[in-house]
Amino acid sequence: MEPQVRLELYRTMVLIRTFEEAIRREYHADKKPVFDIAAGLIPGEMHLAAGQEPVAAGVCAHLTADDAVTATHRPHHFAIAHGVNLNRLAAEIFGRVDGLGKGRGGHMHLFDPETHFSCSGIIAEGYPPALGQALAFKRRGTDRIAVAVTGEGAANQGAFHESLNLAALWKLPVVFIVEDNDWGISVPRSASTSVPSNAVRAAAYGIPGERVEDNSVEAVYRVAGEAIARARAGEGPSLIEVHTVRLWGHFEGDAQGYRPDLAEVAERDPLPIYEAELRRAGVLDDDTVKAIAAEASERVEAAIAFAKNSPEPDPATALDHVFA
Amino acid sequence: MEPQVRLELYRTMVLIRTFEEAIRREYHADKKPVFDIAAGLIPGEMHLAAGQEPVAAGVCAHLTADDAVTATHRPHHFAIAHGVNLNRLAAEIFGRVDGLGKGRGGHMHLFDPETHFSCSGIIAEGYPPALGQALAFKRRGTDRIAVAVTGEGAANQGAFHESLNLAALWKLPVVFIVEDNDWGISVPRSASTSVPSNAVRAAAYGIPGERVEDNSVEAVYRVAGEAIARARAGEGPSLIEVHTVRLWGHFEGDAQGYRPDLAEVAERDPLPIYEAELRRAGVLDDDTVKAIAAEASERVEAAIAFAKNSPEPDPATALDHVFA
Amino acid sequence: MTVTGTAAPSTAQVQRRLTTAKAMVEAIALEMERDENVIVLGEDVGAYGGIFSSTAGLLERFGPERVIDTPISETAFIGAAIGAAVEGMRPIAELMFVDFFGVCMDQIYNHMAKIHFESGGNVKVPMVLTAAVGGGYSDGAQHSQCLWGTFAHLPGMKVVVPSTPADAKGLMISAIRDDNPVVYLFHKGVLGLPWMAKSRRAVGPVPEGDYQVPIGKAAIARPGTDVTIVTLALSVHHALDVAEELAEEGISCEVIDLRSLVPLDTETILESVARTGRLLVVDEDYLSYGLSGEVIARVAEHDPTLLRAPAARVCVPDVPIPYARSLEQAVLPTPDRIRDAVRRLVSA
Amino acid sequence: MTVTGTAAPSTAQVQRRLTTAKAMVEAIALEMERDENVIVLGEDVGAYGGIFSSTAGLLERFGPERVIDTPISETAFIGAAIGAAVEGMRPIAELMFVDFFGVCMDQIYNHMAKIHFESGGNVKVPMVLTAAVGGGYSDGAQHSQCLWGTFAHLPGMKVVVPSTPADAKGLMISAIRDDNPVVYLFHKGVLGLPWMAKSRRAVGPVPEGDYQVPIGKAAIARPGTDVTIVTLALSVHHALDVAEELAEEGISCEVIDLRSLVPLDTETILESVARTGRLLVVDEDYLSYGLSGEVIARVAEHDPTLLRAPAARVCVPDVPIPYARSLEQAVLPTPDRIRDAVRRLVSA
Ligand SMILES: Cc1ncc(C[n+]2csc(CCOP(=O)(O)OP(=O)(O)O)c2C)c(N)n1
Ligand SMILES: Cc1ncc(C[n+]2csc(CCOP(=O)(O)OP(=O)(O)O)c2C)c(N)n1
Ligand SMILES: [Mg+2]
Ligand SMILES: [Mg+2]
Repeated sequence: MEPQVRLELYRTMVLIRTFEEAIRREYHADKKPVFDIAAGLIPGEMHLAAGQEPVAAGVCAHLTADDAVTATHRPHHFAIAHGVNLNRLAAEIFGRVDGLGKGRGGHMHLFDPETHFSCSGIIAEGYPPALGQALAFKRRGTDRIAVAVTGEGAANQGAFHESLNLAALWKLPVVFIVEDNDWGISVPRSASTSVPSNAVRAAAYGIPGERVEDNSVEAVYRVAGEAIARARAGEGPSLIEVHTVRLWGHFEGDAQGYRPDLAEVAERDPLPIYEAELRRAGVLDDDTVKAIAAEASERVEAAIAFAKNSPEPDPATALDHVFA
Repeated sequence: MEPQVRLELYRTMVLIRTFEEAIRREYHADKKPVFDIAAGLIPGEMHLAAGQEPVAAGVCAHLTADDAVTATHRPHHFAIAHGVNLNRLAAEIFGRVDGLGKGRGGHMHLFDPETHFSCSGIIAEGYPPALGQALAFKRRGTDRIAVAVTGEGAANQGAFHESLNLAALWKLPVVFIVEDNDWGISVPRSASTSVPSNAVRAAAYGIPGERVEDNSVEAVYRVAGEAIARARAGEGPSLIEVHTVRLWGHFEGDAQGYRPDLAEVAERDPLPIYEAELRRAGVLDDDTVKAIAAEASERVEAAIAFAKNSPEPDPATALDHVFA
Repeated sequence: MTVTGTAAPSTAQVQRRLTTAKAMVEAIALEMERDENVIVLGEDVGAYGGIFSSTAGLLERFGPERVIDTPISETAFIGAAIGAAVEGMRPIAELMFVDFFGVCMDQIYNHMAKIHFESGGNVKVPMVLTAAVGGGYSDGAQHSQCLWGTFAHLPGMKVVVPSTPADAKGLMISAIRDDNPVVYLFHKGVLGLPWMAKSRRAVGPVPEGDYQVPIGKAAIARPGTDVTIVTLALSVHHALDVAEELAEEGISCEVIDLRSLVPLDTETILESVARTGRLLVVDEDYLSYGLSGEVIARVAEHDPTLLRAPAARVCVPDVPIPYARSLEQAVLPTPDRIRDAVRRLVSA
Repeated sequence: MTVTGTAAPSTAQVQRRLTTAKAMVEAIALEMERDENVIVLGEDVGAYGGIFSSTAGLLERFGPERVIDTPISETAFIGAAIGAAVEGMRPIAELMFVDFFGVCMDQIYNHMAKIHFESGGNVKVPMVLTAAVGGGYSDGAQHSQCLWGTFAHLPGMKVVVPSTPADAKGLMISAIRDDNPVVYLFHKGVLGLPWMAKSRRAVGPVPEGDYQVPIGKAAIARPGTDVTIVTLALSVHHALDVAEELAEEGISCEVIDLRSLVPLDTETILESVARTGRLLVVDEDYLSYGLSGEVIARVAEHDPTLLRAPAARVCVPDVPIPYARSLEQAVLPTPDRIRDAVRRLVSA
């Protein structure tokens, strides 16, 4: 693989991780000594994607801002990889007027018309709107595509099935991504899913299905590349499941008492693994690693500062934007 | 196959057809000269199952009244094959106090605790309750099972997917039946379903899936027999799709202008086909055919008479039975 | 009837009479001609033309790329309509019976209705969700409901319910052109279907061409002085029938056809009740926690002294719609029940 | 608090204090011990003990056969609960947030709530559907709703909403023993969770053992003479706080905790308003077409002259719940808004 591409993938992953770490820091900063979900500059539930960077980086490397991405309750990694403006993303997470949704949406409800990015806090319900985006792209004769993301837990929701069938039937340019991080909150995959791989479910719709087993960003990049090329060529949808890892809790504050795999989780962190791989391949050295980290940190801290400096919404505007 | 079993299958099919013809006659009797859906002794939508007798007869031959069956908006053939009391079934269709639901339910909402029979007018939504019946049977250590029925159109509804996954995961004693009659109202299978056989969808849940292609009651009997034995033995659910035929309209009054296969439909009527087969095999002759027809006719006309003689519900009781 | 727009002749001069169903279809066809972003999708909207003739002839005219039969996957295709609307199309998605909302309500109320708000106004969802409502022909507890109260309770979607052919057309054009999601509920009993007993008002004058009925404005279907009957859909016809009858007894009923639940035209209601001093709400939806309560509350929170008699309602009394005709007729807001309620009100 | 049943000590003599969440769990555990047909199923009800601690410790005590983690398949597992109930079990199915009702409402309202009726009373569906409701902690438009009005509008299910630990226990026992489907909605803000700011009333006296709070009976949480505040869930606590404050100013508020929406205790409301002449409904659900309208309508259809001032309501003003704290607090029925409304009412 081109060193440039590999570097880009790494850079995206670092940017995501840096962002998630910063949000984590800010989220907990003012919830001490007693955790109160409603307190602090960032209140509410917070689902972070540390560990799952390879999925977003590998998939979105093939997209432009004209393509659509619909993500889940755990959306930051896809938002960042797809190029959503970092400042406005951060500002929305802080609930400020310069946020993507002017503070109305919050971290589970991010909408960016510029990059056709959206997400939903309702399990699997981000899939169906992606169908319509793809339908619009197709009707207009473009080669734009839609990427729709869920977790492995979500793949047992009715919307998953309906969406795959409809996309296959109408040959829509959609690529369905399942992020299998082994857990749906506290429920292990074995207690939610009757088959070891969601890739086999593609057969139920006559579309290609692939499972990437090792959370490798390059494997994701390759498999997603094929699926996206198919979609752009008018050959219809594909399903890709990536076995990834949730390094942290389901949401911040989750003690993960239910999780027997907690001890081994750190070893599965894809960032040091990929970094080591790229060092071995001579794509990365100390300087580039530092430079990339520094650049990521600078961008993220600027975004956090932007967010903090943005005004809180005026309560007098609380009823705005219900109707256009 | 045992002649006695073959005769029984034929007898059930004849009884169903006789019933459906009688209902059809009664339904239209007082809607002349102008069809008015609200008029007559039997008002409302009426979905009849002529042509689909082999599915119900073949499956239910393996059941006792302790097993559960949940059927669809087109429920009569399964109700009859499962042994629901014919008089009370007819009375419910006429909306009378001696009906299964004392006239409250009507033809799409038939509930018979004696045979654990139920149905629903909402597509695919009869599947989930069957899971719970099976769960209850399993928890109590019995070998009772639940049969859940939908059409091929319904197999694209979310509830289908969720139900199969849950049943497979929990190894519930359920047999899922899909009646593929090529049509979901006016929408052909090719416009609703992305795969040629729903049997392949069983792979998405790691359970056995079979398709019976020829609407043969004996093939259904065999395949269902295996699936039901598996379920009773605690080996979990199966999925069976039967390619059957809808001889009449989706509902009564449906002119079927959308239907190019209308001319060939009569040839696919399973009753004369099976009758001829059994005659060739020496299981049926003129006398038995006549006797079976006469018996069916007698039972059905008695049921219709019972229904007509049963009182209409007193409007003063309209608010009864909302709560137990 | 209030009509606005380029060609808005009053129906008084209009000779042409259409059924409500045909008027609806005419509106969709006009808009499909005007704007290629308008598409129709749903079950049996193509060759069948809609189970209730709500899309009859559109496939023939606009082809299968724009009039799209879907699988029985309401979550998927309503969701698809949302996504297409987000990308600038103007889909009309048909939920065959409103009773099926339970299989797809998340897309409707958590997505269609909320995306605009959550996006801080940056994303628009210009779509129409149509559905057939209503009972009276023994279709049982799962195919006879109105449920408009359920939609109107949840923020972010407009909700309109026509009762006449002219309104059906004008509201449909308004709904399609609205930049917001509009839930458009049509009562089977006002459509003028050939296979259902027709109300004589299911066929009526419909202006040609392109006009809008504004969303959020009630119509005074019949002016009167003794009692205000606030209602909608088929019940408007029943109320008018009763009003005609009672006029002979010297009771003068004002009949308000709401036409829109969201926004609700509170002003027209208050103005009328201020004149009549008596309020009856007739609603084919369930009685409690719905439209009838809301209308009465709007009056009582404005000025309870407007009510010279206790407010009254004739609704479906919190019971699933029974199948048997005798029972169903006992729970529906029939002319008999409306007449009795008006008589009780004026003698209170 | 009204308690009935074998062991029904008044809370006055009760020393033991529990959080609402613990009181709920205690009720479930007692019933699971008494009746092996009681099972619990839902997402994260097992090892996690319920995201809102609604099932904490049950897995450890009763094992995975009776406390069952499900896939994220609400239609399937709520449907399974229905089928199990039909066969004589008494399942408690948890919908994690009420906001998710849209993915499974068909099972709830077209099946759970209607089967008994459609069967002419021959089939019973004795189950409890629990769900967390409520906002106030910036969880956004899809995780902060109350939506009790949506359930209460649709016939065939009882709907209860406790506000105190003792009621949470007694209502749960009643719900489990009821032969009808009961929707049991618990507000996150009254649970006494360790990770959320606690209302001081989220911990309270809870009688030991087995007692029932009757479904359909409101409680007079605080007697008063000037204004009747009808409310439920967390808003009861806010109303009580405001009532305490305003008492110092000489304004005497009667606070009615509805506890049950279906059936609704109309009598208690009417009796109170007859005494006070002023009605304020405080509801964390959306304003229009919901609970607040219904309560006001019940008064106005009984006797509008009871209202010496226009009825008032403090609700979520038909807007999706915003994320940002400043906006969310502006739309929730906060003590500030309640206080203002009471003051306006008494000076009207
Ligand atoms: C319809 C619905 N049911 C339940 C939830 C609550 N919930 C939020 S995240 C989650 C687990 C999701 O698991 P998975 O799909 O594997 O995604 P992950 O969190 O692992 O990224 C659940 C159950 C929800 N948001 N929507
Ligand atoms: C959720 C839902 N959507 C739509 C309908 C309307 N409807 C009733 S029957 C039917 C077609 C069903 O087709 P299929 O499942 O193949 O069964 P068949 O009628 O062929 O027996 C449709 C769309 C419904 N009852 N429920
Ligand atoms: Mg997961
Ligand atoms: Mg079919």
